Amino acid sequence: MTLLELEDVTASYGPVQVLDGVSLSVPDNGAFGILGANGAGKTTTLRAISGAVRTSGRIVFDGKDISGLRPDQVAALGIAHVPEGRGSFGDLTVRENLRVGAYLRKDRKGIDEDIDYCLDLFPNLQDRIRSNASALSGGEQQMLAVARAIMSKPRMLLLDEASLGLAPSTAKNVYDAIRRLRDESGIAMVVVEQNANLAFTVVDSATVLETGRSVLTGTSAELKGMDEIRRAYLGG
Amino acid sequence: MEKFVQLVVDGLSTGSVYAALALAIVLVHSATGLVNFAQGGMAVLAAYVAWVLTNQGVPLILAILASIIFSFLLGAVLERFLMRRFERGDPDTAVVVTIGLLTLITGIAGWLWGYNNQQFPSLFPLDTVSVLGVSVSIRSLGTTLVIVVAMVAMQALFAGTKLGLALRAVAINPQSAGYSGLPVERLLMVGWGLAAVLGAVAGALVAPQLTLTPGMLDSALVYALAAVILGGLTSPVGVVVAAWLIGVLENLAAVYVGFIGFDLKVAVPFILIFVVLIVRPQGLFGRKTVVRV
Amino acid sequence: MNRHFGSRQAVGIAAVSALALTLTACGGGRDSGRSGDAAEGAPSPGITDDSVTLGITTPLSGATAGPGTCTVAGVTAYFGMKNAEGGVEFGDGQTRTVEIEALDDTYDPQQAAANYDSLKDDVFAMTAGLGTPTNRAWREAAIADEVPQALIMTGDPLFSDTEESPWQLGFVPIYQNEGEAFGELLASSSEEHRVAILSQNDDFGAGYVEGFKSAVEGADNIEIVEELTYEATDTSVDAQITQLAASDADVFFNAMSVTPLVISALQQAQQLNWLPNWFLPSNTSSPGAILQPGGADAFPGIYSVSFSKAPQSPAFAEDEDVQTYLSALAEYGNYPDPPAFPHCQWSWMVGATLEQAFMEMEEPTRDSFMEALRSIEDFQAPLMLEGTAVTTSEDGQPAVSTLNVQKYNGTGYDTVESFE
Amino acid sequence: MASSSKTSAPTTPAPASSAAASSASSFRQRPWVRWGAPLLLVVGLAVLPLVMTESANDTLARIGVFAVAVLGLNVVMGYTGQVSLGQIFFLGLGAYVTAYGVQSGWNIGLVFVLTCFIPAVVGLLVALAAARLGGLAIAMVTIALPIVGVPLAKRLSEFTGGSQGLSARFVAAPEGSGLYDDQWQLYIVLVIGGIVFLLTYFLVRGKYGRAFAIVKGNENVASSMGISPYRYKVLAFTIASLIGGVSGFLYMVVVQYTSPETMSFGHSIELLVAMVIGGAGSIVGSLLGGVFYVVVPDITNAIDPSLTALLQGALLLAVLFVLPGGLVSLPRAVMRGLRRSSTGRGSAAPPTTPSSTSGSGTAAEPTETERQGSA
Repeated sequence: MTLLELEDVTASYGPVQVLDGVSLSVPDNGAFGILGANGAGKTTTLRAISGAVRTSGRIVFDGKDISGLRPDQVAALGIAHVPEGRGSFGDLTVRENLRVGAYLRKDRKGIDEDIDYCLDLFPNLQDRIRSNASALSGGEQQMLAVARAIMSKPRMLLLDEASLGLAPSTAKNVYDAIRRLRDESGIAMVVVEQNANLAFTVVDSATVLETGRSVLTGTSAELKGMDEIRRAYLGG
Repeated sequence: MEKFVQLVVDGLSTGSVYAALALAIVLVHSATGLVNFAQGGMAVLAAYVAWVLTNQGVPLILAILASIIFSFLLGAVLERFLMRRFERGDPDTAVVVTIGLLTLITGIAGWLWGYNNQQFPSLFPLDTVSVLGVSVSIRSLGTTLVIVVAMVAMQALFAGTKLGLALRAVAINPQSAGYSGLPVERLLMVGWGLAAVLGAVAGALVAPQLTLTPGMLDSALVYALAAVILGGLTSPVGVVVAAWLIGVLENLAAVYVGFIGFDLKVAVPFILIFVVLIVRPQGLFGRKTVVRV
Repeated sequence: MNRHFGSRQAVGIAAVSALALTLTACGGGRDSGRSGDAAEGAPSPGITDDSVTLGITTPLSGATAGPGTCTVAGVTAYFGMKNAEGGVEFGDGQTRTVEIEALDDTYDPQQAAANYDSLKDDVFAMTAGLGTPTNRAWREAAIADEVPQALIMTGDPLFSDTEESPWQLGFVPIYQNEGEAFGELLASSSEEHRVAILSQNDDFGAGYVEGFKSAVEGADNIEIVEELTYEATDTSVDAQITQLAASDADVFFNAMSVTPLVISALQQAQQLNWLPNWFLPSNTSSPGAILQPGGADAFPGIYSVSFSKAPQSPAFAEDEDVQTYLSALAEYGNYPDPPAFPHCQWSWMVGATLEQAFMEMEEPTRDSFMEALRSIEDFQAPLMLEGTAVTTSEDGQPAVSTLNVQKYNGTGYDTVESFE
Repeated sequence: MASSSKTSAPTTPAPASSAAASSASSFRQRPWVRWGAPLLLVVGLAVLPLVMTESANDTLARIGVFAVAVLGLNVVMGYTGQVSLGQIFFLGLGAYVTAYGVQSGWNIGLVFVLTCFIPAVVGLLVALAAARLGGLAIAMVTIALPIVGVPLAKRLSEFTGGSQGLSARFVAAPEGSGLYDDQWQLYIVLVIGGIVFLLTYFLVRGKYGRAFAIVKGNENVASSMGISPYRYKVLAFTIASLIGGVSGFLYMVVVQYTSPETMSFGHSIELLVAMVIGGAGSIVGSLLGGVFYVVVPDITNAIDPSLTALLQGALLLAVLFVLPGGLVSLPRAVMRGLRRSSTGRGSAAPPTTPSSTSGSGTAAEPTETERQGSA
């Protein structure tokens, strides 16, 4: 079942065209990867889905055309965006960050349960629950960003470069937790990741972007098998 | 000794005037990340609205309520149609825009109501209570009380409510707030509206004492800003305490420190800011924070 | 970056050239710009056979806009009324209407000088502007250009010194005179008095105090027990009042020019139960705007000096002068409510005094005007109190130098001869 | 910037406008234009005072005074990123030093050196303390300068003439020059102001300017590059104070009178406004800021003197609403408008600079289109 579908989506910043007709479809379970070099338009694709950039073309989520909606309207439909750079609320505590993530929900009890779930998923956050987010390490902030997204009980998670700027072992921890989340929660995921090796630890299928177009789509196994993919993105 | 205590009481009363304006500045800063120089001008405009209504025979309390509603709308409209264009840009430009807004609002008030001094009726009687030889006016007590209530309400809003949390989140990182489903634009309008409401209350409180003129709050603005910085930008309790501290220390320094005297007492808040911020860069009560002018 | 700068440079050049062109284009002839070489007897700028234009630079916005607006409103209303009656008959036989060109200087000396520069070629004389620094900023230029700076609103004695200021004349009494008048009254009292002084920290406050002290110097019954200052920008003078109250003086000489501060000073003194006799300057003693809201009834005596009728005072409610004045102010001066500042009345009197000079001047020249202006004797201008008059022939004194000391009677003022 | 590598827009710009743009840029690069244009400017400025009216000369001279003051502010604020609300104090200080020196009969050269030196030293001392603070705190400490400066000037009435101020008319045109005073004054302003502008131009384009920019961008980065933010902030502030002092000298040349009102705090705010309106961090912007500072009150006075505040506020908002980058960004905005209309693609991105402070993100792509979906 397809949950999200992009059809010939274009986007530009001022005069610069960043997306030049991206089409892809994301299934309603598991994780879908977007791979590509720096500047290929991966982040912009996620921002297009979230309504953070103006686009043309069609973006259909759960049978509804969502192009032209504001980010908060998109979020209200069940798409949670973990932005590149983590988007922490630096002056708020970890707990307050999580409560902001749950802004759209009214079920107090459920929120408390989900905070506990997040702290179980990311035990590092447990000790820092009263700290300001700005005092966290990069890895902890990334975990907080994912946790904040989960707090909205989304149907789909957009994950942007979760490993950026992290030490390899920290990055692996983060992806381990993401994999656990994928298996336990049933939330569909779109994973943007420059480190394709890491990406392939969670995604089932993926598309490759080049200069704003999707040039190749396939399952993880298929893609990993292709020479050019290996050469370009897998360091071998 | 009696004089000393009286000077402290006088200082608290003056400090409350600064605090009233400072609270509104802190509110809009907490909710949008901006320092709004026009806050005082908006408060004056609200006071004129109330004054016009009382002249039409509307009871004072209703007139003030009407000016509060007017202010909320004014704040929201200004955010939506003026400030929004600058919120993402260079913070210096945004501050200059609020300065321009202050000039414009003062000019509008002068145009509509002239620069004549107008008497604004007081909410509180002009009586005095005497405690242990120290006289305190009911008006100062009432003003102080309202300010403490406003301070507590604001502290509660930001610390304890979902709306307060959302306002702060939007001020810190609007993009991320949008991704979390917060209606960013509406919250920014609400933030400006609430700050304007607080400003309207401040205007109604201090107008009887300062008499209503278009520039009524201009000289209080600098003190209010000083209190905001000293108290730590994010803390309502902090700025009120800072405003009182400024009022009291100014008086004591003028009377008891010979070379300062009444002409240079205006230096006191700035010396205080300097000393405090060297020791505690985040201000008296502030949490360490990323400052966006 | 390089290219960027290139384009900015180009903008700069373009901007400067455009500006230059505009300035050159709108400037008019060179000769008119450099003054002082007009032929004898030829009309001065700003005057024709049927009209004369006067210039004012005064604060119309900013902190002193209140009194500043009044300085324009009064004289504009006066000549508005005269123009409606057909104009003023000048000494040369022509009847002219009088136009006012007022500019806002926001109490900034630099802007005042600029305003003067832009007005001087178009106006016959400058008049009525408020402020010591703003008038001083272009005093020397006016002397060099031989442009009258007549009947201005400052009590700075410099403007009344004919030697130093040949083209100037102040209108309101110099500050020293006001302080002195009250000092003399107090010194003649039969009782001992302890005096507390609060003054504005500038030439206004200092002038009052200087005049007061010179009058009580050598009087055995007067002791000055405490003396403090405040800044015109202060939001409160409560602390000063508290300290002065502690001196337990029975006379309070309060040289203050800021309306709200006078009101709150009156209130604070009552709260402290300090009830001395007060002295207030002429510009902050309005019964309706200051004394009633300040609750002045509580004090044994509020003294002030004045030469003009107070329009809010019930004593003058039926006064013909006052009624003419208030209706002209509303009709021609764009000032609908009774003003809280006496500057509106003063400016009205400036209009009447100018009219006197116009009626006497025999040639349409600035020289002739100054001559006529300096030879007015004992002119009872409208709104003037009995016993005061405009006399311009006395060197070292402004147009008004006679003052009545008055005492507040709960609604208005009565002239007093002795301190009771 | 994620997408700098691909610029091939689907619709090519209209050939006419692109040809015009490229010919314009090559025109600018020709050597005789590069040298000729500034030369023309110098010649123009040399002739201008002779042909203009007295009031035009006065206006231009006052523009020069405040353009220099705004330039000083730009050094510390526009280029180094430190909010200073005290610039008018240094103008006032320079004016007082000049007036006092002239009244005491000192040599005018010595007076000029002192008007540079004294404000610079005062600025240095203030900066040594203030530069330890950051952000708004530095704004509050600098705002104290004019606020305390006014009563201080009144207290030191021996030197300042108290609230009645000091007059000094010392710049009469030399005998035999055939010049009027206003022409002579304008020449002094043009020469001194021109030198200050030129020196500042070289300063901000050189090694120090780069260091200022790095300190402005990110103090941590600066430290890691071995650039002491503290030292460069102090330097920038001192230079700004010195330039402020020079503008005070020019103020006395043109206005010939100073009083405590000269340095009242409102004017400091107006200088800040002028800097932003002209264009922060721009030499030409400083000039345009000076124009704004001087010309706008004259214009609003000409329209309706009783509505000056209203008109000035409205004008300020209108300019920034159209040109958030200040007047200096006008040609860029016009070019963008032309390009947009010629390509016909309607992405109406507001011309704001991306915020450097929006949260903790290291956004890889511009954020300026953030809220467009609903705009």
